[in-house]
Amino acid sequence: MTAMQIVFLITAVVTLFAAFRTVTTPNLIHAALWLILALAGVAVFYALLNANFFAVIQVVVYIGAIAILMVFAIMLTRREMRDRGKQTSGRWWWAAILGAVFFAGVTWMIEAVALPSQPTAAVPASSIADLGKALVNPNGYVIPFEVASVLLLAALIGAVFVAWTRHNS
Amino acid sequence: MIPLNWYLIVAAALFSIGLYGVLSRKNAVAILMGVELMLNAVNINLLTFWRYRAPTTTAGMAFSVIVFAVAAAEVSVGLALFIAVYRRFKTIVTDEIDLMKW
Amino acid sequence: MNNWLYIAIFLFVAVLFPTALVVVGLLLGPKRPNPIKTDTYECGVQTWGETWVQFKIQYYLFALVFLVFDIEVAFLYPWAVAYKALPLFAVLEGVLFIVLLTAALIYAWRKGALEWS
Amino acid sequence: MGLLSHPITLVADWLRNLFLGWGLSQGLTTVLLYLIAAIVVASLANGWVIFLIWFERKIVGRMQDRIGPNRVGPYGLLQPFADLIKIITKEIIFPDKADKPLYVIAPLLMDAAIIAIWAVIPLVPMVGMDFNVAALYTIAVGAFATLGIILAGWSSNNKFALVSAFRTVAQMISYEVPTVLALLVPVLLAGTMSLQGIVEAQHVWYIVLAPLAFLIYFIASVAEVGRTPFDLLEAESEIVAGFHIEYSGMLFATFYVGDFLHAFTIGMLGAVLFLGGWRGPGAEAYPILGLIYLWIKAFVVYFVGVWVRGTLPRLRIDQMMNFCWKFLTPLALILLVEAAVVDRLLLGFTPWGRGLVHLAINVFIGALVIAYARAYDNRRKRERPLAAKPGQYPVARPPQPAAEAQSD
Repeated sequence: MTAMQIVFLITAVVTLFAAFRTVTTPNLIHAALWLILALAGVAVFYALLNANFFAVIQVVVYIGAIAILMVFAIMLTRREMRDRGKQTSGRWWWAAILGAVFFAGVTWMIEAVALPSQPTAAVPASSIADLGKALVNPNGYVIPFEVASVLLLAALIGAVFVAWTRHNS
Repeated sequence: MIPLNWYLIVAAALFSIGLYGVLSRKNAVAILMGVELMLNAVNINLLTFWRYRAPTTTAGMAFSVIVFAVAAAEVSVGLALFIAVYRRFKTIVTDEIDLMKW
Repeated sequence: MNNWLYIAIFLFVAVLFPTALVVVGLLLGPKRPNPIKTDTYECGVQTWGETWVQFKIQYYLFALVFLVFDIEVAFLYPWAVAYKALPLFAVLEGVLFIVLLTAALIYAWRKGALEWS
Repeated sequence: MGLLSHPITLVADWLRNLFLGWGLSQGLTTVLLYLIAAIVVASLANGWVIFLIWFERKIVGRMQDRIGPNRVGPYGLLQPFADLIKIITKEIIFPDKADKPLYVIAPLLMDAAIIAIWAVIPLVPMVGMDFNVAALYTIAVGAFATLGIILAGWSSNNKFALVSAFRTVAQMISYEVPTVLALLVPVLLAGTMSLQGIVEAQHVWYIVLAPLAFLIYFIASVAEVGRTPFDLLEAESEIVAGFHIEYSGMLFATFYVGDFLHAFTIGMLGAVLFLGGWRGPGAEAYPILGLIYLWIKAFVVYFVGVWVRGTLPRLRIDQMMNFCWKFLTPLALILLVEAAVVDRLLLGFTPWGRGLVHLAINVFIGALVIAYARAYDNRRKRERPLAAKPGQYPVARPPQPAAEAQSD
């Protein structure tokens, strides 16, 4: 077992535990903080995969923006912050069974297929520049690139339109 | 090196936990958190396959960038809807939003 | 990988420094709590009501516009890194992206989402 | 291979051989070397803060016609040490209603996030890491500082703390937008996100190529740190002390130290991104000179920050938000487009030719912006003239004490 594998296993345990707490903690603010820990764990996975750019983007976008947005939304939609009572619906065991079955099925599938344990090649040093080129390459991903910006524009317009009413301020 | 299937199994576990959260939670924001976990699991898979099968190409990276954008759009509109719903019903517990039940 | 190793070690040291100082502070400082000292500090006035009160929507709207601009990082930084090798046409595609982003800003502005109060 | 020309490589090699000589494995030796490097850099940063605290208090004191610290040691130089000893022996109070684990984690997280920025700063030429996403990394660790503030406000279980934390976070994330956009300009001009690479690409300092982007970066960073004139979050007169109202002893000091360190760190980043980092005469031959150059440049940027702090009054929160979203952000977007389009058209130019064209266009844009701001100001004055006539105070004055009974 190499050092990398040990790091991986520790990260996996922390991430999965944090994810588990995210979906089970009654206190929503705590759930959001556990979510942040889980997202940070995913960033470590990206670092282990040599996807430096994505490790950093994961932190900037998910922890720096999405998690903050969630904390704001939680604070905006509670009359009182301490959550009382049950937070799970009555059919939670259904969900648990479904999740377990899904996990078992996928694991069985993964184990059934022969997967390589070594990457085919090293990540080229220019991978970020390559990504940049591909995103604006007419034969590459220029349509998704521009559609993504339209999507973000639409999302902002929609969200501001829905959330913002003048009399509410 | 770390075997490829380790990543896949962790991602599957993360996805299952997210799925459980989406299905079992009552609060809408908590449901969205479950969705975030699922999206992250998908992204781990995309980048893992990129790293192990095609690190010299850009497809995996481009896909995950788009997933980031979609996740952000989903969160911003979703939370805005919850806030609008909260303003109308004074709750975002999904069981209690039952105007369209019948 | 070595870069990440250094950063991981540096993060560890970065956490260690303030932690060590706080631990020293905990060891050296007195510990004499009493109900008045550990009460919530509000200038001596009795606290009233729940602390975790509801906030105004404005915070959310700022965070929302911020989120859209934050995602742009994921697209524009690779574009900027590749910039030197791009033809003019590809540069203009990036500029189009920025223009659409500006349109988002202008919408939020005109809609009044950027007004405090 | 003299001690002067390669001091860091020399020491590193010596240590590496020493550790290997003890029979340690190659991997462990690397870890130990990195650990030593990290401790040295972090101690440098933290030790420097002690001086900065004295310097800033002294300078701001002089600017505001006070003497500043002058009792402990010559010129009050030992004052920070006295403060440190005092605060380290103070009681750390844990409020009853606080969420204790989070209450402790919050200041540590914030301070660690700021120290962590130093991991990627290229202190000297050649040595140090060439981390290919370093520029974004500085933004990413900032996210943890924001998180620390939310945690501090929320876990304190105090209305003032929570309100302040939310204001602070709204301010920090708002000003992160122009920061990120302004940071994109040097990345675009250098074609890399590695800070070492950005420094190496600056044959002409980027302050020449992008002076307005530097200004935006500087202003937005100062606002992110939350210093005067952007210190609403700890406006003593409004919300007591801000998000750290419940904190005391060393936990409070952690916030305080983090604030000073952050101020200098943005000076450091400004120097690396726009002022050529370690570049200077003879820096390549003698790396130590590079460190000194970088330090001086960072100190100059930091000093301007202190100067602004000592001079300007505090802004109102709506003014601050307007300034960010309706002035800095659009301007940063325009500058980004300008840099992208113009630099493409200047492909064949020499570095200085490129620099001068960029400078001319920046000056032009700057002049336009100033003209627009003037016009806007005049229009606003016409539409909403001040109630007071010339010679009178434009603000409401308290009623003149006709009788002594008014005062209490």
